[in-house]
Amino acid sequence: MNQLDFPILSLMMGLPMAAAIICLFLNAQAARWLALATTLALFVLGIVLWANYDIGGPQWQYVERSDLFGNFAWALGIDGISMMLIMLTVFLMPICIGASWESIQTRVGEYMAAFLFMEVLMIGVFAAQDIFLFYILFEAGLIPMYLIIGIWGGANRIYASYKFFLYTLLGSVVMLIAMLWMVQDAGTSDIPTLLNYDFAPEAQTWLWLAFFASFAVKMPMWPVHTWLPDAHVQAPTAGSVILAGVLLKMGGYGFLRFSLPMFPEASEQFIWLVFGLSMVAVIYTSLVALVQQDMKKLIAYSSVAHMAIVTLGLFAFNRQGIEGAVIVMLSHGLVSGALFLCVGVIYDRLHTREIDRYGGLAINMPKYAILFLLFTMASIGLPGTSGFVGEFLSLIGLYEVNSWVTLVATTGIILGAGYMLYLYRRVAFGELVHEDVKAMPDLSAREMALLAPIAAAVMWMGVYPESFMAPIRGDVGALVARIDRAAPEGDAHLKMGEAKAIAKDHAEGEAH
Amino acid sequence: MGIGNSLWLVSPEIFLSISSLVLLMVAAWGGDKSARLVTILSAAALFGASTLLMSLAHMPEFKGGVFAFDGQYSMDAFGSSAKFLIYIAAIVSLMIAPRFFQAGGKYRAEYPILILFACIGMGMMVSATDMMTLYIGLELNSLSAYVLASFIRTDVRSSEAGLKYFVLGALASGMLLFGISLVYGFAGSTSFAVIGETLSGDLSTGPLIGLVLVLSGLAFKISAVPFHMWTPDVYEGAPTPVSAFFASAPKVAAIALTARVIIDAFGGQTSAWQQIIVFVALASIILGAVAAIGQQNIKRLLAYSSINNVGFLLIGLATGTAQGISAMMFYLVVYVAMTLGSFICVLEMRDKDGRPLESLSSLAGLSQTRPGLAAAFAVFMFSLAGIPPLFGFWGKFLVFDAAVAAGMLPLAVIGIAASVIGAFYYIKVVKIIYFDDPAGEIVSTGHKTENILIAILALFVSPLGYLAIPFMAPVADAAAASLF
Amino acid sequence: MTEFLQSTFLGAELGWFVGTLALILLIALPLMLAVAMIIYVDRKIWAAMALRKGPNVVGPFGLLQSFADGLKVFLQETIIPSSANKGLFLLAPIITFTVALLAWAVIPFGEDMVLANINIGLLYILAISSLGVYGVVIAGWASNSKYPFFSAMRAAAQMISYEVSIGFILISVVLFAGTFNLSEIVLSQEGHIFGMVNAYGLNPLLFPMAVVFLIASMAETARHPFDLTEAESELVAGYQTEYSSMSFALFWLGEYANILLMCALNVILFWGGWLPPLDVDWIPWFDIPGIIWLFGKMFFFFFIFSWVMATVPRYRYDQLMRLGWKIFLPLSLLWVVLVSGYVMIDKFGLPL
Amino acid sequence: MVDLSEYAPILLFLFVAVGLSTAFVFLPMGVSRLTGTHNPSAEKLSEYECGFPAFEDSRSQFDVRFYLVAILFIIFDLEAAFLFPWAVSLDLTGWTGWATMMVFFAELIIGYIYAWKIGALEWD
Amino acid sequence: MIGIEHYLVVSSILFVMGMLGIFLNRKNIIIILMAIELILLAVNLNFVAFSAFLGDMTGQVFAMFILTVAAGEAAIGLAILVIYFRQRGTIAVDDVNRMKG
Repeated sequence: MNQLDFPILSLMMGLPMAAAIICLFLNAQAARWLALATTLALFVLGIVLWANYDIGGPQWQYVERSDLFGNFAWALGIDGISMMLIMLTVFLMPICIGASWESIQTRVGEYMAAFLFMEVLMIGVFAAQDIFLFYILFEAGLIPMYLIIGIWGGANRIYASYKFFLYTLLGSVVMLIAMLWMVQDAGTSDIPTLLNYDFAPEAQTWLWLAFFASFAVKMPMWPVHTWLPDAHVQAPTAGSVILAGVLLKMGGYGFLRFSLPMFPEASEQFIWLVFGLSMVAVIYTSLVALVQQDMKKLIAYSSVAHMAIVTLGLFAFNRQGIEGAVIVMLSHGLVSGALFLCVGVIYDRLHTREIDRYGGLAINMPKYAILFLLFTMASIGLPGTSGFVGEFLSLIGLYEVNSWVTLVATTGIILGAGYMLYLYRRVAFGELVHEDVKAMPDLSAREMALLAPIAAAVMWMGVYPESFMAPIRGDVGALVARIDRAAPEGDAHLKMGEAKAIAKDHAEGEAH
Repeated sequence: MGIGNSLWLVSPEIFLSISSLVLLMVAAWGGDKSARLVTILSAAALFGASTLLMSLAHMPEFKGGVFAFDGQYSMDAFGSSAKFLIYIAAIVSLMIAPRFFQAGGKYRAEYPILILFACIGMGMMVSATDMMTLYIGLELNSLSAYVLASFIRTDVRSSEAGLKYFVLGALASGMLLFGISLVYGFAGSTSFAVIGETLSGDLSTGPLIGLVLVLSGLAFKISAVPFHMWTPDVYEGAPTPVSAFFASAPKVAAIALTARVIIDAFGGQTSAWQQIIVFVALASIILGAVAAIGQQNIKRLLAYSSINNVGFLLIGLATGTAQGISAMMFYLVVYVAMTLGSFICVLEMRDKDGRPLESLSSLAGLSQTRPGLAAAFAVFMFSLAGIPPLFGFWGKFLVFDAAVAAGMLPLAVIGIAASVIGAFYYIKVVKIIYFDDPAGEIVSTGHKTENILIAILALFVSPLGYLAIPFMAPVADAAAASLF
Repeated sequence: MTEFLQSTFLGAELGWFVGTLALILLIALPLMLAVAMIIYVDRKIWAAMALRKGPNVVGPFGLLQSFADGLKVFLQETIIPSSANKGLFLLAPIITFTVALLAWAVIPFGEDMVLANINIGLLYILAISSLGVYGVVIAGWASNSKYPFFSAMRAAAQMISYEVSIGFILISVVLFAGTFNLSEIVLSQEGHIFGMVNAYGLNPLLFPMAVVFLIASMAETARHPFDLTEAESELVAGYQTEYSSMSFALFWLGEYANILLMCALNVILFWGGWLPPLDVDWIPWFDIPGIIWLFGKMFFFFFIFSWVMATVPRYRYDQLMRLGWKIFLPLSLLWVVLVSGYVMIDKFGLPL
Repeated sequence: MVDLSEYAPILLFLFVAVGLSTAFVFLPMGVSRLTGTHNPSAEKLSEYECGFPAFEDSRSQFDVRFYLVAILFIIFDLEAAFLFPWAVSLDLTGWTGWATMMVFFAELIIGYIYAWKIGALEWD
Repeated sequence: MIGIEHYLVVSSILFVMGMLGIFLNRKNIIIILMAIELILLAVNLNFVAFSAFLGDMTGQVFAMFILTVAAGEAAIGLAILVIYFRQRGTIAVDDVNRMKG
């Protein structure tokens, strides 16, 4: 079956599912503990998964499959990219549960159930090897997220939940039709098979657009990003974390898993669209972020900008770009999650997200200020943090394709530095003017326990990215090989240097 | 096929007829006191008929489908499965009735008997292979339905619902009949098979008008746009168990009947009917979704929801392929479960005096006062919206899969895009239940029968329903195959 | 006559037209005459039973009394109540009388003595006599007055109640005769009983139906004892209250024409029509023309009608409805089963 | 098509009958004008009541049982309509036809019994 | 000679009259019931005419069924109308609006 001889992926989905159902019937405290225990167990399982992942082994590992009926199978399996995103999920989930420990006081059981159910779906999305299974899990996320935003969200939660729900639904139903057509055409719903199936170029155009409609909303790309700030602002902290940390990655994952390898020609054909939208997103949302008064909104807009970098990197059609994009996804998952947690920390104390209400936090909350600074820097892309690795690689890759786009994107990064530092200055520096802010205690042990692991991960990814790059290298190689025939001719005309001895490892790595 | 054999083939209907007549006598002698007994016996009769039906359907000599009464009646997998579904829906409608009517006054024994009559009619409808059988079955069902709609004689809304249903239903019958008369005149027969053979090639005006009128009449019965206008009023005005019944069993029968007419009688005229069905399907989906948005009454909302769902069902039919019909049958099962579940949830909406509540606003905050009911309601709503992983999605999935397979991409795309509009009002209900502050109007505790039914239906509609696919899919396929 | 005229200078179509018209008038005019006379007879019979003299002033024995009455109403003023619906008000007597006349189109007065020998004559009679309800209801409605309205409702309910039973009774007869054609029904009675008696009415199976039919036909024509529609003590003059002049007379004429028709039907369906009572040659029955037999039998039945009127007290309305719905209807339903069963056994033997 | 010529005299009869009755209704109206008996007055033209003006709308609501009778009549009369063709075609249909109609009859009678039991036939 | 098309024209006119009677009538529900009967009449005319034209009895049998059902329909319609009238005290078409659709 797989290297562990038991269906670990199914287990990883079944465990939280069972826990979610049990949570519904538990009292608040028991539900919290059960949720925490489950997510931690899943994290352990994730580590097992990673530890046993055979780098350089077959592309699809931990494969399990049972045909259920007709054109639909319970098929799971992961490659490196999926594994990293699953790791991200299981890593963030205990933190989310921890973040909600005190801030959620109503209907705790249902809340925990919704989160655990989300976890099932997120793991499932990344592990699904059947296109319809993927769709079902992809779409199903709407229900718990809708409830999380709507029940436990802020004042304007209903509008936000509607917007979130309908935007994402509209995007994805069109994709369903495309999937139906693809399965009809290819005769299989098996993703690995479809990955190597060549659709007619004319059909690809439509299919690509249909998938784009879904993933662009999920990603979110400008101009269909507007649900995101609303959703983020209104969602509870943990909801924001999971939304920014994992759900947005589904869009990127979709591009990576479907759009690019399945429709390479169409991807090339629409490269202008992606680049155009992404450029607008980088500049526009950065500018918008600059003028935000609401911290969550600011971070939400920064997410849009970062995700634009991801799309740019993905559609560079080369190894650096794609690897960079994956790393940005992982990094953003950690960093933006952490930033939302940081917001949540002070929100829990003052119950406002308005930036002007704060100031001078560095004085009375030094630990918080340090961690917040670290994540701010990571978000900006300071070398030594995870953000740098990803953005740098993406831009390198992009530069090979189009230097002008790269120029714009880089400008966006500078703007990003601008708004993040501006945010940090206003929150952490300056005088302590407000009395209530003065009274705010520093991070509690629980909050420390939430933020510290993320900080460690961010640093790790920044300092030694190879740990994260190694599992995905082979898969990116396969992807690049697949889309190579459609790769656009770049304007950079890079000249290949002489291969040095040290590059030999890489060459071997690519061979598998 | 001799008459004895024919009688054997329609034994479920005969059994139901005899039971209903006997029960009518019981009701006549026992009066209203016997209402409960008659209800139980009626349910038992329906159960017996289902058993009979199943045993008949599994007899090897009837496997491939056989005709009875010189081709007026067909005993095949299609009819049997539709009938089975109808009986189940009817049993549920019977189970939920006594409590509702007793709360509002008196429960009368005629209710279960009328349901039985309607079931006999529906059984004839789905098995009809002749315009005459079709008409008689349809009318038997309709006439019972008119009375059911106005069953609460002292309620002005109920009587108005009955009146509207009657007037428009009779009009629909008239149109259907006029169409049938033209088709009969030009094809020279009322048998589906003969009509199918005769009406081939380009249609002249006469039979074309006939075809259009037949389809219009049937569209009325399935409440598809543009002949849907009676649905909201009737569903709102009729007693809730009756609305639940209307939304489930007769809809199954009418859809199945439409499918059979289209495939068997007009199978050679794909170009003629297909565009009509496509238009009707899309119009139903869109209007059912748009018009529901402003509704404040939950029963009206569900009525529009049923219009919307009919649109999806018709997409399956519009393909004209076995796959499409199979998908349609499958969807029907899921639809019946969802809609019955929703209506039973509506039944649970009562204030402290036991009076039924129907406004959406009274649902506010239900999740805090009745979490179980709220969860079930949410499951039904999400499922009706077709959000995976709930079972409602699978129905839509199959239908659209069939449409794509038949090469009807634009239909599929428009239809599925319009389903998002529908999702808007479904999630509005969920919003009211979960996000709004409790209105505190619904204070009743659940009733055991209703709770059990809701639980069963909710479980069926939940992702657990997927486990039933391996059992249902072959049945749906067999049903579809027996039409071709 | 038609054939003769067709052979003359008139040609086929005109000849047919003139001939048929003549036949129609030959039915309609004597009918009106007969009605006039039968009213006189009616009054005479009641008078005799009440030991009175009855009309005896106008003409010899008062024979011209009806004509004097006719002339009087003809010269009267036609009063149309101001609140009435004028058009309908005038239409009602027209309908009543037209329908009363029209039913006679298929009555066989003798062998081949029938205006329209249609194959569903009985059905035609049933249909036409049903239309009579319209005249009554319209009259009651259009008068826009309380008593006529109540009367019309009663009359309508009464007529349709008994029509149901009559329908089933007719089926019993038709089961025996195997046809709807009135002439054939009459002919099929020839020698029905032991090859001798020309009457269904004496068949033990049909005799009860003959009785029921006689009573039902009284109720159907709102004759005493079923004349609830014009129960003077309750409803003044019933639906005719507001009528005057010839409009009033038309109802009267129509009513008596219907009574005669019912007599004719009784005779035709159960008592051998124009056939002599016994199908035997040793009495010179057959030398007497059929039409005389028919009229004689009809007169006999009319006498029964009159007799009943003079002797039987009026029913209450609930008794009337009970008789119709709870006695006659189940009885006639049962009889259809019995008769059809008997006929089947007779034709096919027992089903085994 | 079916030969309907036997019905032509009936049609002609209809015209004659309508003509006769119309004449009977309208002729006296003319005659009364000629003879001068036509002399309407408000009292004469008012509807009949026992010597006083009517209190209420003459077309007042009346007993629902009249409707019930009408409905029952429709049902039973139409059932009779089925019997007519059956009665003359027993030769062709044989025992099967007879039995079928008896089944129909049984249902009709059950309906009748039901109507009786629930009091639809009661008048007082 | 009168052919099948004449019957068809007449029945179509009746049918359209019935339809118009239902849709244009704003006065009285009884008129709607009558319009429905008119439609059924048109249908029956069609059936009988076709039946005679085709020499096939099915049409006439069908007409019989329609008659019966129409009777049942009229009965039920009247009953419902009576119920309705007792509740509302009116049978004007425009007043059938307790529920706005």
